[in-house]
Amino acid sequence: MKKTKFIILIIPLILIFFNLSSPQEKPVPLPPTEVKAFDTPNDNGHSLSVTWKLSPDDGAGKNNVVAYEILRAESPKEEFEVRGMVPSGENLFDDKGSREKEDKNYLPSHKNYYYKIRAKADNIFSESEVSNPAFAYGQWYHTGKTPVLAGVIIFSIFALTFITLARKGKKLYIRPLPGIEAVDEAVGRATEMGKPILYVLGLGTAADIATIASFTILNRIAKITAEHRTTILVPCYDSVVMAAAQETVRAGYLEAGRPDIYKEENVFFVTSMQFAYVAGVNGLMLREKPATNFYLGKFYAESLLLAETGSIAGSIQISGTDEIAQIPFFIAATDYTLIGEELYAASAYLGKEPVLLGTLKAQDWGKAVVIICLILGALAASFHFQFFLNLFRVQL
Amino acid sequence: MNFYERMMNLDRRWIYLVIGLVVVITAIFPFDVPLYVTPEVRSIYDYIESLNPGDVLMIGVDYAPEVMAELHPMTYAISRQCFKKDVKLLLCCLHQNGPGMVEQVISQVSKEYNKINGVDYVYLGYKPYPGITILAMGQNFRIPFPEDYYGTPLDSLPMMRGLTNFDNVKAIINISGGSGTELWINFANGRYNAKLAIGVTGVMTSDYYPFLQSGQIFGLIGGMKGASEYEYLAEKDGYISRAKNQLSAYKTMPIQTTSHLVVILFIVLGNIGFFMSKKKKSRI
Amino acid sequence: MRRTLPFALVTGVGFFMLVQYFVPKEEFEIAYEWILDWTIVIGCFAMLLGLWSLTRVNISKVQRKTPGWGYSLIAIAGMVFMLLVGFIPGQKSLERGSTFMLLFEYIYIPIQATMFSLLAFYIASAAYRAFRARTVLATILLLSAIIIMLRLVPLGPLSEINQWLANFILTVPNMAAKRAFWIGVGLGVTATSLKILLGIERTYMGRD
Amino acid sequence: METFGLWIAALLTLGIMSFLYKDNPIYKFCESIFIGISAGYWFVSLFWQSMYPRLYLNIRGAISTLLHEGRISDDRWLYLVAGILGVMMLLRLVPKIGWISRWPLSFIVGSTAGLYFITYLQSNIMNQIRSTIIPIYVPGNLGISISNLIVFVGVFCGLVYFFFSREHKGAFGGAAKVGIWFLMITFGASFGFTVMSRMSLLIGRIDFLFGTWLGLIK
Repeated sequence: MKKTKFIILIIPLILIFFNLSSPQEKPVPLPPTEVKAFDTPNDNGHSLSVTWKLSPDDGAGKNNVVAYEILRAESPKEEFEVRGMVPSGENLFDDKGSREKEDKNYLPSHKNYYYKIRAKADNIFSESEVSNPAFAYGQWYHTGKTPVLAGVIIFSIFALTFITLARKGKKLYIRPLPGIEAVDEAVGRATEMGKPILYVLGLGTAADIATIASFTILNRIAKITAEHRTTILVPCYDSVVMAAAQETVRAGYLEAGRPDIYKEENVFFVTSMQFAYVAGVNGLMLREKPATNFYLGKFYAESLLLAETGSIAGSIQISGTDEIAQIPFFIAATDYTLIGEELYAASAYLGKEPVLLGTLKAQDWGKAVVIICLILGALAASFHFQFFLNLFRVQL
Repeated sequence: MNFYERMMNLDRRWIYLVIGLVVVITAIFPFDVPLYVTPEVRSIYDYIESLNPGDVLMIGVDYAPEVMAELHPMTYAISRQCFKKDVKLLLCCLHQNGPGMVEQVISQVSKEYNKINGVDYVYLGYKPYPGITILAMGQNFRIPFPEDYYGTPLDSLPMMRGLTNFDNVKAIINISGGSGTELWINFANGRYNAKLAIGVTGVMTSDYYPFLQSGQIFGLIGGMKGASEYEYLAEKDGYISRAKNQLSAYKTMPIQTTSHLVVILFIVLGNIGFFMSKKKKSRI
Repeated sequence: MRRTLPFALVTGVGFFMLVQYFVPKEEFEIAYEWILDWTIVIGCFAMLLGLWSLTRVNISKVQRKTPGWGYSLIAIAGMVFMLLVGFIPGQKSLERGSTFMLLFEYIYIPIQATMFSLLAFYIASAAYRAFRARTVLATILLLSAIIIMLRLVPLGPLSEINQWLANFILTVPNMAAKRAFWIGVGLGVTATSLKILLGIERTYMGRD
Repeated sequence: METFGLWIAALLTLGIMSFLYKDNPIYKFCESIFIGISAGYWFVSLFWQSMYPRLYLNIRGAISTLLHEGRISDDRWLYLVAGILGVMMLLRLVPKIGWISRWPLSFIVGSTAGLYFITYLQSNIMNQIRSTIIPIYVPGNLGISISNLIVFVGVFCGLVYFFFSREHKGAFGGAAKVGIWFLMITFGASFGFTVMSRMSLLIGRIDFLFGTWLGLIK
């Protein structure tokens, strides 16, 4: 017992002794060598990189290097300023400068700089020789993004091929989607009941592809409602979306040959705040009692608030979104739900235009390529072929 | 219309009423929930329990006020447990909006237990570039933090004597609301082999189970649920007390439990009604 | 003129955005930032359209004396009032403590929080009415939901098994399905964007 | 002010809650106020946060350099383009030349399409493929091998489910069925997970009504 107490007391004392005396005892580490400066690849031309050979006392020798400090100057004779620090064991530093002239971190393109590396051991350090001069310049192509470029090319080839094939009149099969097949019935029901149809585009803005995909569906549905002379109400969350939705619905009425019965005030703005928008749409559902509600686009927490209220109002409901967290609520509270990619496919289903079906086919081929990559990848990973994994590594 | 058919067509307002009443009644008359404590939370608690007076535990606090409700209870409970056991604390912060969070916890808890800054705990402060900071701390705490949060040089703090790097702390608990967690796992554990456990928000939880499986972290506190489990354990051993209102996460658990039970019950009842009314129909 | 030029604009801006992703050069970076900035400014102007639409719909309700026109009047009054308060000269409206923010805090916030909390009731009702084991799919859905919910219910020794199951669901099948879902959405977005860039998809532009 | 605000907040909370019973005049009143105030709030905050600093301050700055230094070359003039596009958007209100608003609309949609084409390809396709490439067989660790295999099968079948141009029949249909099972497990889990956070919201409101307002909960 006494012994352990003694040890508990003595150990800190020993440690204190060593720690206090260490600065005098620690020898200076050897400096790093072969310092090379060069332009940072794949950037906008305001960054330089520097590499070096580790100090012999980093991880070996006296093993006392804890970090490297990177210093920079405009000429070898000038005073060097500290640009950053990396822990021991690292031998690369990106000296990222600013693009703005006013910024104090500004690093101009096409101007030479010199570097020096300091090996640090607590309070003492040693410095390397001065590096070669290097200047920064911007690149025309980001080599790290080649995998994405390959993806763009492959996918575009698929799309163009199938669009051409479809235009030539090749028949393309598409599997049925229950949500889409219900559209005609849903519009018919509204006509019989003499009640309007409600189309909710969700909380997306015109800068969401899901919303734009929903426009195409809205256009088709507007056309069907115009043929049936049924009212379609489109409450909007965003003003730009409202403008586009007005054009879309008007186009649908024109295609049906009924521009005379189009009413612009039926496509209207509510508000751009999530729950206030929900309150407005819910009120609309309870007071106008639409026969059918469509919820297609981007939806967040309001999905269930809308769908439940719609079911209280006794409407048939068709929903679809690419927000995975909201799909369970749509499945629970609406009659038909388009899941993820099905939302993007729906416009092709309603239009049955060959070009749209062609891109659908391209999407399928995209999936086939992904599946092949996954199978090959699983094999490669099981047998430790790292190179295959690197094919998909995108550097930013 | 028989009983089951009526049950199937129950007005939804009855359901609203039931769930509302359950929440209100439980809120007014709370009770003790015998919480099941998951092994990943228990392992952190037990490990801190096994520490001796004078040992040092490190807490990395990387979160901002937005996720305070979920993560603050963890930091509070762990620091109270440590101080009560005379375990010393080393704190640091790698989130730009986090320094105030640490300050809030440590100033309050140290007062409760009469702990002295620099002797019983050290707060290193905040540094940007979390990755480099963690790597540098693995070498020596003094590289990224020559001074503590209050501006005192580390070498003049009694607790820091003999405390060089991760090798000298018993374990690191990272409580985080963002991507910093991965850096702690990759660098503190991956490179310096530090004993690491994490506390994260509810939505992040499932992403970190693989690290538990692979042994890179020895414990995981996930969201409000994990925080309540920890508070539950700490309250049992008297480290925190209900009377002093120190159970901010556990407090809501009775309501969560009853309301979840009610929702499950509704699913079950709905299905009973569904199957029974179908049976009746097919008989006719 | 009415449709060709706008379409040229879509393709031009679109292809520039596509190309700039691959070109790190400074000039491209700057142009990219300008485009994003302009989009925001256009959105600000469009907000006036929104306000106009909201006012017009409500005023026409008041004029036509449709049932509930009084509420339309209240909505317009609320909006106008908020606009007036928001532009009180000499007051920084968006700073804490301004009249504008006080209105926001005491009127907007509680209504919003309550609207949001209605979800708790709706979730219970949806569980009761919709989670019925009609098909295999529905059964899978409700079983998985129950397992996850049971984490919050004390079950004694069974808790351990349930916890294991819940963790398994979250880390294995959940992960797999989400990936497939995201890849599918990725292809859907990519295809739709391409259709827009090629001018196949242009319903949003209307028709003459 | 504090007490007054508290009472207003409490009454509005009750007004919205009354919707659960049925649509009623008090709810309609709260709803109208809510919509009106939110639209006003949105416009004012958008104006002070974006329109004023971006457009007004920049153009004013550019004009003052022109007047004081006589310099016309200033990046900030470029904001005029945005202003013109914005005004074109407003021309929708003039029926005869409403079609001009297609310009700014095309600008927004075009930039979105170009940007998302590439970002989704990278984040949703490339990155997801990369994280799904995992060894199916991990020597010595049966647990991880099995869970990796399930993940692989899940992603595979999930993708098969999303095929549109092939009939879901035979082995292909079987895989698609397994795929939708996986999706349903996820949706169920997501539902179960959300219950907790929604209940927290209700607890927050109940806490406000019975605690902050009435003082029944300590």
